[in-house]
Amino acid sequence: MKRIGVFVCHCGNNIAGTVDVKRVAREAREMRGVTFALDYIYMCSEPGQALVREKIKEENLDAVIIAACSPTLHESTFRTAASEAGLNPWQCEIANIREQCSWVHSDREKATAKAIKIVGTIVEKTRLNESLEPIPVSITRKALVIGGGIAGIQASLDIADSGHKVILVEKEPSIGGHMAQLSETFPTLDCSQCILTPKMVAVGKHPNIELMTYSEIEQVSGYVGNFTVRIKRKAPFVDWSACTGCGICMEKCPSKIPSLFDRELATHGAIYVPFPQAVPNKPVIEKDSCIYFNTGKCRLCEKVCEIGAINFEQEDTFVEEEVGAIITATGFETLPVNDLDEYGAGEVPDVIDGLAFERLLSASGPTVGEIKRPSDGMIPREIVFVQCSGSRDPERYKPYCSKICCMYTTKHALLYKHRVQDGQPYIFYIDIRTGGKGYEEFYHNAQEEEGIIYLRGKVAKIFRDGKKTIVWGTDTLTGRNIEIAADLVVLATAVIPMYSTAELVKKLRIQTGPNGFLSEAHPKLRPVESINSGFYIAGAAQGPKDIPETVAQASGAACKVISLFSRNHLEQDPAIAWVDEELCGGCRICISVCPYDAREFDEENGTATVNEALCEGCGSCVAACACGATQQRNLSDSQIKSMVTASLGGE
Amino acid sequence: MTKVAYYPGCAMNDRASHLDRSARDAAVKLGFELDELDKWTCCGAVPPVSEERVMNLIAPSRILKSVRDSGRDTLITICDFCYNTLKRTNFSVKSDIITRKRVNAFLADDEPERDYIETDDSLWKDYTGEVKVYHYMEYLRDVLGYEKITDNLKRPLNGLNIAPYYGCVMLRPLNEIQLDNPENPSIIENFIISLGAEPVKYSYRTECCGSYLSISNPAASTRLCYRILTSARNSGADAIVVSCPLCFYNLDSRQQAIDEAYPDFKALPIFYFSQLLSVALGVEYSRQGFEKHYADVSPVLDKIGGISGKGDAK
Amino acid sequence: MFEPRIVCFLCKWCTSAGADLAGTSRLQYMPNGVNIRFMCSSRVDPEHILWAFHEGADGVLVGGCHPGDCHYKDGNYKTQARMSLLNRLLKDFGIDTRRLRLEWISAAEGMKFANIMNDFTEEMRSIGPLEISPGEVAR
Amino acid sequence: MTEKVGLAPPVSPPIRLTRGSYGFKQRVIDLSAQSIDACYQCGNCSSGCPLAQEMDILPNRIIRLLQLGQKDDIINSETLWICASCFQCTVRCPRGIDIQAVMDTLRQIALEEGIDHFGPGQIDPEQAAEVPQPGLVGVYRKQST
Repeated sequence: MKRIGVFVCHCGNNIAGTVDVKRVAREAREMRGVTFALDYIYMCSEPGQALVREKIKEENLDAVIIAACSPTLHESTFRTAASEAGLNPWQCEIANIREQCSWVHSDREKATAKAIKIVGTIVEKTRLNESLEPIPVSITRKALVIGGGIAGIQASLDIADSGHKVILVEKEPSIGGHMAQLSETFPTLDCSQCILTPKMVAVGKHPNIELMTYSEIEQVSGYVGNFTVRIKRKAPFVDWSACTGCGICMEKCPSKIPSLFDRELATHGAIYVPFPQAVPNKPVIEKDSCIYFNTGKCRLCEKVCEIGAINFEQEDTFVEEEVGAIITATGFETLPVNDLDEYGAGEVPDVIDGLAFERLLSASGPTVGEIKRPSDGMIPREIVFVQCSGSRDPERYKPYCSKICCMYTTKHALLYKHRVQDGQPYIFYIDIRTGGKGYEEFYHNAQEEEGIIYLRGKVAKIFRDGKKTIVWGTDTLTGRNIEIAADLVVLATAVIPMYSTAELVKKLRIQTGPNGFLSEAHPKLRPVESINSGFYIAGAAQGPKDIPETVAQASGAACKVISLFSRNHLEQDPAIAWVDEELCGGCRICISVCPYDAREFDEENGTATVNEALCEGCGSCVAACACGATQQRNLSDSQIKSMVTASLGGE
Repeated sequence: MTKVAYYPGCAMNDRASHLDRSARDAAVKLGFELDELDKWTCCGAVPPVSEERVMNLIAPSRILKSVRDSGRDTLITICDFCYNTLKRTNFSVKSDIITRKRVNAFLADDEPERDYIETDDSLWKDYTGEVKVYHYMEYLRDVLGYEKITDNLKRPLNGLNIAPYYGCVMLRPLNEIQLDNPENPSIIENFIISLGAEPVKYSYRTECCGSYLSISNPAASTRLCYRILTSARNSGADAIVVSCPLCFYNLDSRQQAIDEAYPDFKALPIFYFSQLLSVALGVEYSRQGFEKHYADVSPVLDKIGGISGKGDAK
Repeated sequence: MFEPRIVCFLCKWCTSAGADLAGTSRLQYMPNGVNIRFMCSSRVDPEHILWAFHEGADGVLVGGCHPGDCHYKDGNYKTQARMSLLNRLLKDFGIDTRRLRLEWISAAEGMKFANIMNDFTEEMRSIGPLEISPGEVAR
Repeated sequence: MTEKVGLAPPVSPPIRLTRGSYGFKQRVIDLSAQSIDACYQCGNCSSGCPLAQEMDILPNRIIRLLQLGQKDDIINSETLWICASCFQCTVRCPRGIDIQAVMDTLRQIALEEGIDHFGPGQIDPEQAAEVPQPGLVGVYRKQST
């Protein structure tokens, strides 16, 4: 008979405040197989862990149960402690009496009774637990980075600099992301392109980085250390290996399509590079807008290209790559102005979003840095900025704070004031949030020295009146409504995940939160990892973020990947399926349900087998097995049945 | 005996003559003499704060200049308003060169024989803020030393619980006044200790008494004084000590109006700090002008010992 | 008041994480259910559920990831198919099919988990205890 | 008799902001030498003001109205005459604004505009004989032309 020890944690008052921990320990002592039980104030503390190690030896325990917080928090802590005392780690189990008991109930009697049942359930599981050894798995030391904005660029460079290979996949024709669109960056006002382009060039030239722009992830399979990725390389209809980037094709193209890079404030041809500093600096033909593809006539670009790099026959190609880790850095978009009905629904030409205003400010933008409004090119004298346009509005738009708007709106107003000195900027805000180094000082300066009028209140309605755009707002600080006849209105629209993220996470099988941003494994302690091992996250894809934070997170994710690659091999959880050949009738139902092709058939024996390297331990085949031949290690049917019995309060 | 230049200010001749007299008496007991300026005018009472009002700096500057011209560098004043005005004026003249030039241009008009524009006149010397302005209590603390008071006590105020009241302009604004921490001062507390009495801690010692609103909006002043007096009394004070004539007026005379407005109000004696000082140093009660007080001071005097109201030291 | 006994089979990735979130958010719900954590809802064998009723459970909750979000590609679809078949069997046994609930609760839906536990408990209270002879459910 | 709808003057009309709204504000800045725009409306001046409960517009809101150039609201406010110039707000302002200097400037402008709050005739003669001179000088310098 196994000798089991039960350790009940008080977690200060977190558990002991609601659950009578002494009674739990007392009752646990009476359970089948339990030979020892105690309670202690903080099991996870070093003295608490030492207590576990000490009692394993003193009481000659074969298995231990820690009744404490969720196993996602401290299972590995206690398994390490148990193995230090000579136990097999799979002889250590966690009973979750905090998140799923003490924190969610307030009736002490009932919570204690439930905690006893929870412990009993785990005791039943532990009684029948086997000692297991982790399954070693090799690692492919090559990383995939998805998204070529500043997050993807930084992560790729950090991994590549450590000597590992990186594949950087970007769906647009150039890397650079939104940062390439920005004029100057808060709070230092250094020019965005000046600090970004050297990094873009470094990515293009790095011997360890394979850059795949105009490409998308098609499919991902495998597991940490051993992923197989299928990548679609969209046809640019230009032979990039031949193209010199001279640009004559773009000059001659008769099509005019709105430039997404310039937020539709300018146009470019159907053959284009998104912006002059693009990496790689090679054009693509947008099939939908190309006259030739639509009418069968034109081919002007082909005629002017002296090298003959244009190739209308090109087709999308697919490549398969083996990688060991994947960083998702797909970044953000902003809520379309069209979605904001009360702000003109995109129909008032002089209501634009923050990124469009960045393009107006940018020296390389459509107005060469002169601030001219879209409707008639007039330089606006009265300009209104509206923060929280779609943010912090759980009823109608997005519930969260978009975090960067307070700062970039201040920057916008300040840069506007520098260029239009007799102009008057107004900023409507709900709160000003300036958490960041030098941010509060930047805001103070703008407010105090630059003559920007801050108005505390949400704008109710924006509409056109002749050449003016009327803004109806309020100022709660005076208790009076405010009406401004503006020449231009800039909306700080909510930051949302890049549209392609939703599709991508399904292929990656990683989690997102309710707003579509990538979920981190732990909001505080594991901010750059997905809960699924081998997947890492960086930048605004995880939530609204400014540049310094994005870069820090990208470097953090890169560091996690490098740390993974520095290991000799990985260990896979051995709690997977196995087959009792005596019982197997060879019906092969298990093979049909396995999502990983881990179930195979041994023709010689006429029985099903398990490929241990492929099995992920979901247990689907175990439930499907009609004769009970397939079982899951440490979660067998008999274990589950006694757990069910215990969960209902015993026999 | 050391003579120190003394600017009494306009209230000292009549309405706050008891403040003036007790301060002079105490000084003598402590070995110095308040040497009243030969000629002085009103300082203006409220310091000018708007840029355009340089005019209002002239009177206090003239007073300060006369001290300097008499070859002295120290000026004592007692009234908090005078102190605030003189000190802030001195600060402006000292720290702001434009103000200094403008003020001196006006001062020069006092001496018609001199054409200020032709600056070769060697007799003329701009006033540049050379004089150091002391509050009487500040002089006791920083120049004389409170221990000198303790050493000379004839009638220690043992067993008395005194609540210090700072009011507004004695401490504020900090940059210009630099007398003490405006939120948590200690100068009056330590003064009380030096007399052998116990300072009372209460929450309203730096809250405004209403100042000149006492004239234009007496009801507001009544409310403010009520909460100051009640807080001090509830904290165990036998009396409140002040240094400003207007504070004294508001806290003392206003008790009649407070009594009518607030049924639960109980009177509390108010003293000028100099009265307690001179009493402790052995000056007769009869010289203290207690008859000018509205609130009866005899319970306090009884505690010190001696005949209530008019008793003298043994 | 009748206190129903409920067994909850929760997948580790979504529903159990959602239950943890209910805890970290300090949401309060009725303590009638005890959770058993599986890697995937597709580990739940209909037999486990029948066993639970046999052992005295008044209700059984099976919680998995939302369709399309399964950590193991399509485990939750298998679970759904198995549960609908089981529902037919329950009717044959004379067990009210409301006693078996299949719910998709993501790791972000702590509130949903708490609401379902309250709702399910109330429903079981209104139906009353499961009265069934052991022989009927025996395999 | 029924009243015609819509003829009453608006009680709380919207403030229509334009670039021309700030002349008054600039004058106050010039006279007081205070950085009005530095105020971020924390409200500390009002929370500690001993006379706040007598005021029709709290001190922080005076500054706010000033930021938006709302002269009429300000100079017609009772607040200017209720303020006792105790400097509590000045000492506590986290942005270093000498609010007292602003108040004095506003009083000065109001007096210029002929809003004479407290003339010599208004004093109670009995009180005039008693009150110390700083009070008399103070009230006339702050509150009358």
